[in-house]
Amino acid sequence: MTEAPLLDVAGLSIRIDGTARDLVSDLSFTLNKGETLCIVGESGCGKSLTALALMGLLATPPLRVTGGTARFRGDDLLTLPPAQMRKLRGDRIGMIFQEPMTSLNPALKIGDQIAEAVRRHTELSEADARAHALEMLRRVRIPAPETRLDVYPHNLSGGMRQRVMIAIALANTPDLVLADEPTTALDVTIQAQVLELMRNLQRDTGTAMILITHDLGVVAEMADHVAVMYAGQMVETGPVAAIFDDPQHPYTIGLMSSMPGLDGGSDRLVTIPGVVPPARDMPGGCRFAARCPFADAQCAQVPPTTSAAGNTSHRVACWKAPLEQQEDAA
Amino acid sequence: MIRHDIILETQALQKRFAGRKPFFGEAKVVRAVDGINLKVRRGETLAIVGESGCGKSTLARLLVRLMPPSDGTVVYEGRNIANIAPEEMRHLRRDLQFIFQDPFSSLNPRMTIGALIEEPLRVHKFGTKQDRRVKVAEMLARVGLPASVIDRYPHEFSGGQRQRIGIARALITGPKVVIGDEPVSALDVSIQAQVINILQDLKDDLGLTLVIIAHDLAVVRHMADRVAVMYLGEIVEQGPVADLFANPKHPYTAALIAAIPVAEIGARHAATKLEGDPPNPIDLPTGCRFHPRCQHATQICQTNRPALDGTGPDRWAACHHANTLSLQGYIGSGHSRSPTTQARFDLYRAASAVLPPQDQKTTT
Amino acid sequence: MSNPDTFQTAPSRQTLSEVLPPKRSRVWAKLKKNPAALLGGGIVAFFCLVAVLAPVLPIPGPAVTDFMAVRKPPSAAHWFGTDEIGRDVLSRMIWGAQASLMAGVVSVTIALAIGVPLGVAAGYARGWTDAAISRVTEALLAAPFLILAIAMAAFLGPSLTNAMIAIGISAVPIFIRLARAQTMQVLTEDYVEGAQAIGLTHRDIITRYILPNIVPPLLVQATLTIATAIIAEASLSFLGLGQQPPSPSWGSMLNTAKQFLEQAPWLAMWPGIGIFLVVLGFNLLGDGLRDALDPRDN
Amino acid sequence: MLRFIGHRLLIAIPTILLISVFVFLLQKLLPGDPVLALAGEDRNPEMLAFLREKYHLNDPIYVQYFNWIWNALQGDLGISLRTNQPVTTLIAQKLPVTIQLAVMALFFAVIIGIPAGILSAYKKGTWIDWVANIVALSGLSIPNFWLGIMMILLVSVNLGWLPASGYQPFTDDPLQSLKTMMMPAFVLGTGLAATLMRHTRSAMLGVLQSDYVRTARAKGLGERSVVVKHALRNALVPVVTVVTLLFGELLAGAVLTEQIFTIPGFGKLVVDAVFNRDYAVVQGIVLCTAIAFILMNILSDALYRVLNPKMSDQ
Amino acid sequence: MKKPTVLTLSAMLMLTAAPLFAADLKIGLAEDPDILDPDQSRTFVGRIVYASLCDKLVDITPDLEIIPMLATEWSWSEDNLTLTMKLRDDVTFQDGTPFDAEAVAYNINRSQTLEESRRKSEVASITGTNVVDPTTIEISVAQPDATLMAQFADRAGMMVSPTAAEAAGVDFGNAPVCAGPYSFTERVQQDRIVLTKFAEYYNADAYSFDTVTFLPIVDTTVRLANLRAGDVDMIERLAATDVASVSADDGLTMEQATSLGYQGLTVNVANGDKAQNPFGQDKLVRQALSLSIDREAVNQVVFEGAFAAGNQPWPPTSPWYNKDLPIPARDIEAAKAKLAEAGVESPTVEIQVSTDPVAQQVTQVIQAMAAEAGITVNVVAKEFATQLSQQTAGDYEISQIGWSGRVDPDGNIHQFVTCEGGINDAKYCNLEVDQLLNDARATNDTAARKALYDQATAILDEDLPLIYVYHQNWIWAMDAGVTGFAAYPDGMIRLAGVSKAE
Repeated sequence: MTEAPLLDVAGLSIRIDGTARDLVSDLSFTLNKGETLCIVGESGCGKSLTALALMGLLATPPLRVTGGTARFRGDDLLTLPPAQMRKLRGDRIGMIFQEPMTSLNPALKIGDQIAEAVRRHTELSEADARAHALEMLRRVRIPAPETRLDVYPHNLSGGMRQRVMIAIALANTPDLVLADEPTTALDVTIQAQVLELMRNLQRDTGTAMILITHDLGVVAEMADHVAVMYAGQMVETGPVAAIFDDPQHPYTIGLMSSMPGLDGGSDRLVTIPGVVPPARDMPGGCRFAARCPFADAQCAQVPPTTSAAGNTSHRVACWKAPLEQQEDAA
Repeated sequence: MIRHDIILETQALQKRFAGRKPFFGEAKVVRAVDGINLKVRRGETLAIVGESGCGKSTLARLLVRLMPPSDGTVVYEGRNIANIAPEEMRHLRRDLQFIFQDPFSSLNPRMTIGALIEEPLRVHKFGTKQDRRVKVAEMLARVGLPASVIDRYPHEFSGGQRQRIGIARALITGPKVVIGDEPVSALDVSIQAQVINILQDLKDDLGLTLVIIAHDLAVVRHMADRVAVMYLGEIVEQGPVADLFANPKHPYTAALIAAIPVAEIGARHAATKLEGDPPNPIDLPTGCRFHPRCQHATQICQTNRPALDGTGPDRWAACHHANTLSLQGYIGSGHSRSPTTQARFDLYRAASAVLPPQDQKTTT
Repeated sequence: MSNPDTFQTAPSRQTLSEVLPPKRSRVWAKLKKNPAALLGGGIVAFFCLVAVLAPVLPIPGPAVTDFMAVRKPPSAAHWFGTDEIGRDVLSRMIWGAQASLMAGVVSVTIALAIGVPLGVAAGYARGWTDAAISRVTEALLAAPFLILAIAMAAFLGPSLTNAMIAIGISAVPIFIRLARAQTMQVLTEDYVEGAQAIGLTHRDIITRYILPNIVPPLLVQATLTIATAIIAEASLSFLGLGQQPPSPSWGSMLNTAKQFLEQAPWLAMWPGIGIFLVVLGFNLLGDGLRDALDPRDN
Repeated sequence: MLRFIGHRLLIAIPTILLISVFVFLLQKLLPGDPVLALAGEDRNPEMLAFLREKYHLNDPIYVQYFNWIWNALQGDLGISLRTNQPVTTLIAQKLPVTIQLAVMALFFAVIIGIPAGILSAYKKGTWIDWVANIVALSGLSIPNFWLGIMMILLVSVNLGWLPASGYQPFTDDPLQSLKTMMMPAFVLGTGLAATLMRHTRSAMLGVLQSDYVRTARAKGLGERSVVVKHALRNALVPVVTVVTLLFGELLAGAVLTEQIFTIPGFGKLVVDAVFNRDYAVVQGIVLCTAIAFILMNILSDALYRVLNPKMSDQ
Repeated sequence: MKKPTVLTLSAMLMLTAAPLFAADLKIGLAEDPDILDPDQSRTFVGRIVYASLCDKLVDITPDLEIIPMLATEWSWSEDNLTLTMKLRDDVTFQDGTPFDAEAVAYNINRSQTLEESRRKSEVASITGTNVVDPTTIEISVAQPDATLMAQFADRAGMMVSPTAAEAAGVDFGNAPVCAGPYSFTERVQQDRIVLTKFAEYYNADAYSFDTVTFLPIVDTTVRLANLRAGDVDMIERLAATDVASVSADDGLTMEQATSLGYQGLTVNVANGDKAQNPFGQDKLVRQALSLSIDREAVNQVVFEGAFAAGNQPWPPTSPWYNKDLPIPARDIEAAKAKLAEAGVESPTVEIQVSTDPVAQQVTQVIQAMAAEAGITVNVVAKEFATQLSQQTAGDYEISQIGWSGRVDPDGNIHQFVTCEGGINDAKYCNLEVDQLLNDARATNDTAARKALYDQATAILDEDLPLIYVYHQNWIWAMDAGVTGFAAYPDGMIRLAGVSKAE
């Protein structure tokens, strides 16, 4: 740990104008060069907002960053002036979105859409940018890339489009890629192809990645570190092995329990009862309390503090962790 | 072998969609469902899996005649519903129900929950208004919603709750067969588990026959008794779920299984056994439709279309090499949780089971 | 974070329903937050009120003439001045509001009454019904509105009622098109398939599923068309085919006033302002409704 | 594309026939005897009878229709009862005038409406949006005839900048022609600009929320590039369709505008013809505008296909 | 480079030289004229164009005296059955065809025999023509016809070129050729009619403009705006309500003359079932309505006093006006008494009126006035074509309509009130009136005619099939630089002596 982390997010909070509590609350994590951090959580947990906030692409208003810093190579991404942020975006930080069907401009040829990202951040001529775009298509392993430069997005399948998105995000060899559910919309076979591609590209370029997903299977495949989010709060974070082998937070455990396994077992699935609290009305204490089988009055009223769990980088925000001790005490 | 009681059966079922007619020549035809023979046994859960565009949703709709087939028969309890009179079909619908994929869009936003769930009863002229209200309240309780939601509108509910409403609506007429088109795939994991449990409970309680369309193999593995794997409008493999997962006979099935990312550390990486995208259903490959993506394809695969043949007890596969290939099925990582961790999981299981599985505590 | 003030009792396990207000009030809540829509609604409400109250307001009759006070500018006796033959302009504005609003509302009602059933039929039945209705719609659209309206008004005889009928019929194709497109849109919704899966009859599907769901866009279009219709009445008045003397409508007042733009500019000013405000009101309201009914924006 | 256009032209034929029957019936139903209307003050019964005979007004209506359509198919639309001029000559005389008015009005509508729409969508919820909307709504709510007269009084009478009315053929004196048409085109264009602005605004609002605009921003593109290259391009697809569809509104608006500015175009011709019961002229003009309208519709759909790569491939 | 030929040189010369001498007069008309064939045309406004395009056999003075034009002198035979006219010998038509007695004979024949001729009734009395010599023609009539000379002072007297008329036939109006000071150059319907000075005109010096352009501008406000903006030099039919502002404008001048026509109410007395109402059936009720109207107030309110109140087919300024019947003062009590006498205390009647705002204002004022006498008037606006046809068909109770006026009194009364009158929409029929009016036609003695008309108007004033209300003034407004214009009660624009300061 001689080097400072590539990205150091501390206390990031996001709020909808006119609501009482932060939607994303006091989020902190770090990411080192070349590493992959998976942010995992169910819909509405604020994981996409976090990524957008880091990109400076939050829809303001009504969404607004209300606190925290995000230091990236010396700059605070949350307070950087828009013009400088634009210089970073697409150059040092790339982003891959969930919906490959809608994230590409339907009216522009894909070659132009890649070349545009290159031209924006380099001095390359139009021809060179085009050559670079071709190279990128080749690197994301799109078959017959020469002919694909001049087609429109609708001519491509979902998997191919997501490869194009990856090409755009990686066109300027960024230090950091934010990938927001990049494979959720894809078939499982295509998902496997795309994940493999991302792994390989990351290995080749040394790019760090924040991968946002709700699929623990994808997490297990891709992550070095994991951050589990629930209702805008980070409930547990740590190295991937720690999260899978030593989950501490009831939500993490519940999430893992409720996944049907591939090795059969016709037992009833374990569930997390209830629903996620609405975005405009977050509860005051532990946000998971209402759904937690272990919660008591303290949980409902006081936000839990984050504590280390064994491994120093494995941290959990729960009054009851580790569970077995609580149960013993009871 | 037990002689199974077949409740729903298709023969040579086809659905073709006409594409846009080009300036010259004939219009292209999309063969969404192309000659499917399927037997659904009374009381079982049959899963139909496949990638998007393989025709599984079309097949689901053909099974309950939400669209008319182009060819072939669908026989329900001895009656061919493929060419039945519309009025008669309307009456049959109390027996054949459908659960839709998207709980956000499959409920009329302008009707109350009560009206939505009651509607099938009203259509099929069940009892008096009062009887129906009672039945609706009962049904709501069964899917774990308080009776007080009866006058609310769908948008006031979360996805999981809406899917429960959809299930209540489908089951209220006491159907014999329920087709679920991806009934849980739009839901978050925690909610998905709730809904899967409800479906299973109801199936057991009501003695339903379930046909589940799904792309998530884990869900299929959990819910189904038997599985049919579809590829480009055809069934390529069929068999009991455990056997099929353990010993796939068709390379496509094996590839599907291999592609699933497993939520375990140290599990094998999801493998890319399949290159490229599924071909366009307009320009179908000759021979075996899977051959362009198949590692094991040989000359014969390019020319001859394999039939769905028996490969073992209750097992069928449409592959020229089904009996010679030895394909990898699902194998766990062998990695097991530490005792502490396992204890934690057990604690959770125990604690959450104490809570009613649904949010019946909801105050209203 | 642990500010004691934020402490509260444990939230009960609640459904979203308690948190999200019911839909209707959500629309209302969104409207309330939209100052433009409120302003529009306020303007419309004000003029409606004035129009309805015309008979009981302490104003002279709209046809009462004072030949001693012809084309007199606004004064204490006549706040809005007097018109070309000595009638009180304020009174005529108020009574004219009745005619102009009626022109808007009635003609749009006519257009809705004819257009929506045809549009729904076309969109639902497709095939020959659709082809036939679409051809008629196209034909109606291709005959320019004013020509159609002039011919209709000339055919039926110039009167406010007939102008409303003419304007209404001219607006029919808009509603056929919209209802047809919306019906086809709704038909692609999963819930219609759901209705079929339950075994609903066509009639039930149309009345319970399609109509309720195509109402919001039709409502928005209707408010916009009301505005257009008010102007159309004014235009027909310009051609002498609208409200008949001595009853006032803003359109006919404006039409007469253009003779006196120099001698008596207030004659054109008041109805001009009236039309502008009402059209503005309806448009703002329509915009607001559209925004409020759009689930995408929160 | 060819096939598409061919198909559309084919189905336009019944529509046009329908319109012709419709208009024919409508004007036959009109009260008022055309001959009497034309006679004006001098109403001599024998003369009226003679004229009725001369113009076959006593024939059964279907005979009149078939005669008319038969001649129309041969390019003869009859003669004006009022001035004895062939209707085709009148159309040839008036068409360029109205086209010039329409084109110039569209020009005004586009240069006002589209930028205003973009700005208002981009600055949604700000005072700029507010002002742009109010101005656009003013454009919609001020009757053309009123704005027209006011502008004549202001611009021509008080300021003396532009001629008050009249028409100069473009071919005779382009500059003067543009000057005479400037005001009417502006008056006609403002109403359309409002419509256009609103369509642009709502299209832009949709597009600005789209994922690909977010992608463009994620590339670090500047806002101008995001708006113009990525957003506008897609927003224009529906807007261009609207522009061509505005043609119908344009024709209707032209009727009044031509009336006020005394422009000898289609609109004025047809209004006078209706009032004078000059059937042949009404019929000819409506047929002509209907064809133009349908052609514009086809053009609009074709344009939509060209602009939208998704459609053009299919 | 080719050498410029003489031809191109001269063409260039003409191009450069022409504007120096070109003086164009632009006149804003209130309507677009119909077909420009004197034998076929119907509109008042068309006659304004003819005043510069087509000379007539005779003309009138502002005082309605008939004076020579193409005919230099004329005389009736003893029996009043033959009219002998001497013609000018220095006239050619604009196509070069000489004007002579043959041409006159041709024109009269054309008026009588062209199928589409609207002049047939005006020259119906003519039985034949006799060309005595190139400058002398004899016209014989079936019975004495006092109106004939007045007809020759209007469209029936306009001479068209026989050559051109023969060649063009019924389409003559598309390119008319006459013998007036200006020849036809071009016409764009609803836009302009351009006339160019005819150099060989016998009195060419009296005309100072090289071209005259008539621009139809229907809207009165816009027409005046065009004048103010300098886009036209002169307009006709200025709105009465604009008189004040034009007088106040130093840049503009104004001329006016009371018209020969009238405006009033035509009551359906016997034209079908709609006549079955108190107003149609009882002259007392009509008298009551007439008494309830304050004619001077109508003029003041609607026209700011610019027009003339009236109660006869011709205005008080006319030599034919019956001075024994002055304009009645309004008398509500008398009106009520008449109603009581008729036994209808509060009758209701429907007055149909055109969509013209001015006509509507007049009717609304009458409506308000009648209400005070207990008469309920419902105003029903009819688009003009409908009004006309319903009026002809008898589908009306009272119709507000007017008449632009003719030079001879006969043209303003005979066809409206005689039993077989062509435009007798009231279907009024009184044999005594028929007799008086027919007699007035048959004598050339002005005093005798006056006496006959006085008797007829007295009867009509009692029977009131037409309630005359006011007489329009023709008001011309022009740029102050336009001088020499003389107002005529026939509403024409005669350009002799008119000039424009540059």
